[in-house]
Amino acid sequence: MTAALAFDLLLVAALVWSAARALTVADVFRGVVLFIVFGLLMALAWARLGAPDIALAEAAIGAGLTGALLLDAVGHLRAKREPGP
Amino acid sequence: MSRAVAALVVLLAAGLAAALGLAMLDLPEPAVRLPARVAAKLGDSGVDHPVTAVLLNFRAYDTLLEVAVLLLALVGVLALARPHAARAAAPAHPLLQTLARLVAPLMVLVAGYLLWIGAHAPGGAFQAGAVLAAAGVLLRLAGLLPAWAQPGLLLRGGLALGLLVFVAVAVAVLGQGSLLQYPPAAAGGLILLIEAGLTLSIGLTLAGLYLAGTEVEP
Amino acid sequence: MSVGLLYALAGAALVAIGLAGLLLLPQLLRKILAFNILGSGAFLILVGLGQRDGGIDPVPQAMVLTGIVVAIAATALALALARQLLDLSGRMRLPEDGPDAGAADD
Amino acid sequence: MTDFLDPLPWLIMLPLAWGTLAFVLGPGRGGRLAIAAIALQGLLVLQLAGQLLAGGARVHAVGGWGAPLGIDLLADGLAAVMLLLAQAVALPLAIYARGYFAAQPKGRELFWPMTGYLLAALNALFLSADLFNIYVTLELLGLAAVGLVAIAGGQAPVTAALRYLLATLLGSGAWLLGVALIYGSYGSVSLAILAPLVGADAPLAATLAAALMLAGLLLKTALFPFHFWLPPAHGGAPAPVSALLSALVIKATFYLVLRLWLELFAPLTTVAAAQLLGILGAAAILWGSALALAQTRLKMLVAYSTVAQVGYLFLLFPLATLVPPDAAESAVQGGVMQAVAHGLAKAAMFAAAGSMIVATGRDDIGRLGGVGAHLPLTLFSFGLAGVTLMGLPPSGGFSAKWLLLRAALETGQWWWVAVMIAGGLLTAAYVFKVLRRAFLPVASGDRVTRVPRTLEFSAFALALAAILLGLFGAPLLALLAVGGAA
Repeated sequence: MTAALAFDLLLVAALVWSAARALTVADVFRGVVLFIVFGLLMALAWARLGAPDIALAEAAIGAGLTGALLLDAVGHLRAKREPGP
Repeated sequence: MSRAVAALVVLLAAGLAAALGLAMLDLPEPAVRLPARVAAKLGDSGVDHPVTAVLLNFRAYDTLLEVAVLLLALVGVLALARPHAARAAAPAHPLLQTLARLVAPLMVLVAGYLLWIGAHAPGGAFQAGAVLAAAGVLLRLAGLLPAWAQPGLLLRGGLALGLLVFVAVAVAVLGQGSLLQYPPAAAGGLILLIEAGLTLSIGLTLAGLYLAGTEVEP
Repeated sequence: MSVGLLYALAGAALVAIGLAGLLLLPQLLRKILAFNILGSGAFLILVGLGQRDGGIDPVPQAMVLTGIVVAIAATALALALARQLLDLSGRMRLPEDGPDAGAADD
Repeated sequence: MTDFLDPLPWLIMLPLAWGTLAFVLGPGRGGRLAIAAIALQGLLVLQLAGQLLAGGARVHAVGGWGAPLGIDLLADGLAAVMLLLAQAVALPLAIYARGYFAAQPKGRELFWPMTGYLLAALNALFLSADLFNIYVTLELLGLAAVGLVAIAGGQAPVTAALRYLLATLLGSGAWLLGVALIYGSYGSVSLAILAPLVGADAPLAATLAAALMLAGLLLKTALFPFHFWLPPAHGGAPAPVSALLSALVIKATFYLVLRLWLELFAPLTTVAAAQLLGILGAAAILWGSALALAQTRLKMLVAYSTVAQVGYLFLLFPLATLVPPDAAESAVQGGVMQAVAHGLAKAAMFAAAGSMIVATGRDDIGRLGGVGAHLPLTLFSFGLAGVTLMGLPPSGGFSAKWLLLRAALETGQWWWVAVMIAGGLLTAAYVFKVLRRAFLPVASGDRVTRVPRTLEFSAFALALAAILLGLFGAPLLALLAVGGAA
């Protein structure tokens, strides 16, 4: 097994894991943080696929701006104190 | 939702994944090879980065509609934002403010660089616009920018500029050919013109999605 | 197996996770996360299958760039609606009963 | 084609431009601009129809590249009929909307930009010959429609908009997945390139893609049992929005189902799948009509009526799949005629319902007394639209159901005839439920106010058009026959 393949397999596993955890972790805030991690991992995946344009856009828009919007919504939700997943 | 329904949905999702996987492992050789066609026509596209050539020339029409989708989303967000008086900027940590004052101009420079480099290398209007928007979000977080739910005429013009320039170029070339058929000699310049407008408008729109959306608190 | 195909298969898994989440999770923020995960999976399949012979294909790459912008547009609108619902109802989830249930009155 | 006034690109660029300009002009502005522009779009469609009848289907290669590198616009008979419907419904509704929002200002601020994008998305979708480009038009259409549902605010509309948004996003997600599989299989997303490549021996990926895209479209078209999102969204939006959504937006995804079924995926269609679509259609007719009859709110009644009428559209599939060409042609004509007739009639019905609600100040079928006396033209329009939905002669609805009936009898599938007759009777029941209440005198304590004349006349124009369609449907069928599958 080459190092590149090992890296790809690890990255794929991390992608699937972070996606699943983002949806299932008990606290919504942590779910959003995991989603941002997922977005950054996606950016890595795009780099591995030879798509630096998408990697840039994913990091800036997919993880960055979407993350900012989601975090703000969580803040708003917490201000209203709604519990639960 | 009952347990039985949940189990059924999980089964459905797993079945879809399995079917997708099976389908992917049994694909024929594609009959059409677009990368070769892109490479063959790259010289006529006005740029030398293939992704930018697809995005702003070969499939520029997709991009035009996509810019409309983005502006439309902002229109929707604005329609939902209650016309409360713009919330006074929250007091932020002075360190964050200093940082924002330093970094924001730098980000504008980076955006300009990304826009310019997009013709030859990864980058372009969307990435540049995203960086501009990030600068806006940072300034907002530092409390240096007010939220806006009701943009004034100048701001609305800025938001619409990219799409209007794109549409204007698209129809201006109709006299000599089809929609968005740039004359080969002018293609590079026209693409840069469109991208410049788009960078500004995308930056404003993306920032607006945040600035208008985050303003509901009375 | 090529890199493209590997990521396309990962995309299939993400699609399944996103689909299940979108249908099952009641909280709207989770549904929005799930929709984004589903979309990311579809993007991976688009580029991954296009590049399964190991080359670079700029056409699906450009399509995904378009798709990412469309996705954030949809996400922003969904979040704005969800916040509005939170402000109006105090909850960030859709009422459980289907609309047909209350058909006779209301 | 190097014609500056070629209608194809202008039909898409004009609404994009006026929608954007309306946004720049500011909240509530742009109505007059919109009406003028839609009238111009109508002229362009007429010009296009003339070109098609004279010279056959037309392609416009955007960017001059041509498929598969570039994106093609294709105008054939089916696309032209849908374009005609869209502008014919949009023009009276735009006039109606100006009057409506003058009387009921809630939600008027950003109505015009969103409507501009909605029409641009519709026209772009009808003309697109590229699967990924259709994805972008679907998203533009979906977000515009959702935005319009939420435009007036309030808990019920916002909830309805969210439900609608999630449904429509899931639908486009399925479409995108299908596009990815198709690109992976064939290396192209152009309909013209793909059509000869997809055969009965298509790989699993293509079959899966077809199933995913079809499922996504059914969800967006609100075919039973995917109709759950439609009644609150169409019933809760401002009346001009309800009318646009019921008349046009769900027709756009139906149009895509039809196109894929008859053209790209025709080699993959089976009798079993066609029968399933027909059964879902039949269930929609009966379930939607029964629930319409059970409603107490006028706009919800009209919305459930849409659920039912969507069912008729899908009866064409069992009647047109793997049957003799004559019957198939008749079935497709019937289905398209139904789409047009329902579009006109339902726009008229929602417009009339909106006027009644403005006049009585409430959305309650039980309190419609006095409408017959004070708004006779509006009630007449509602009744005329009802005649079309019931399928009585000489309306467009009658022509549609007649064509479907003929196909059913020619192919020996009499059970669809029974469904259509039952649906017609139920439709009559819920239409008369409204008419009967409206002819009662004003209840004590209630009052019926006047509504602007433009509201009454625009609804009447739509209802009249639905009737005239039955008398003068032949040119439309001639247009439909241009260069397409029908």
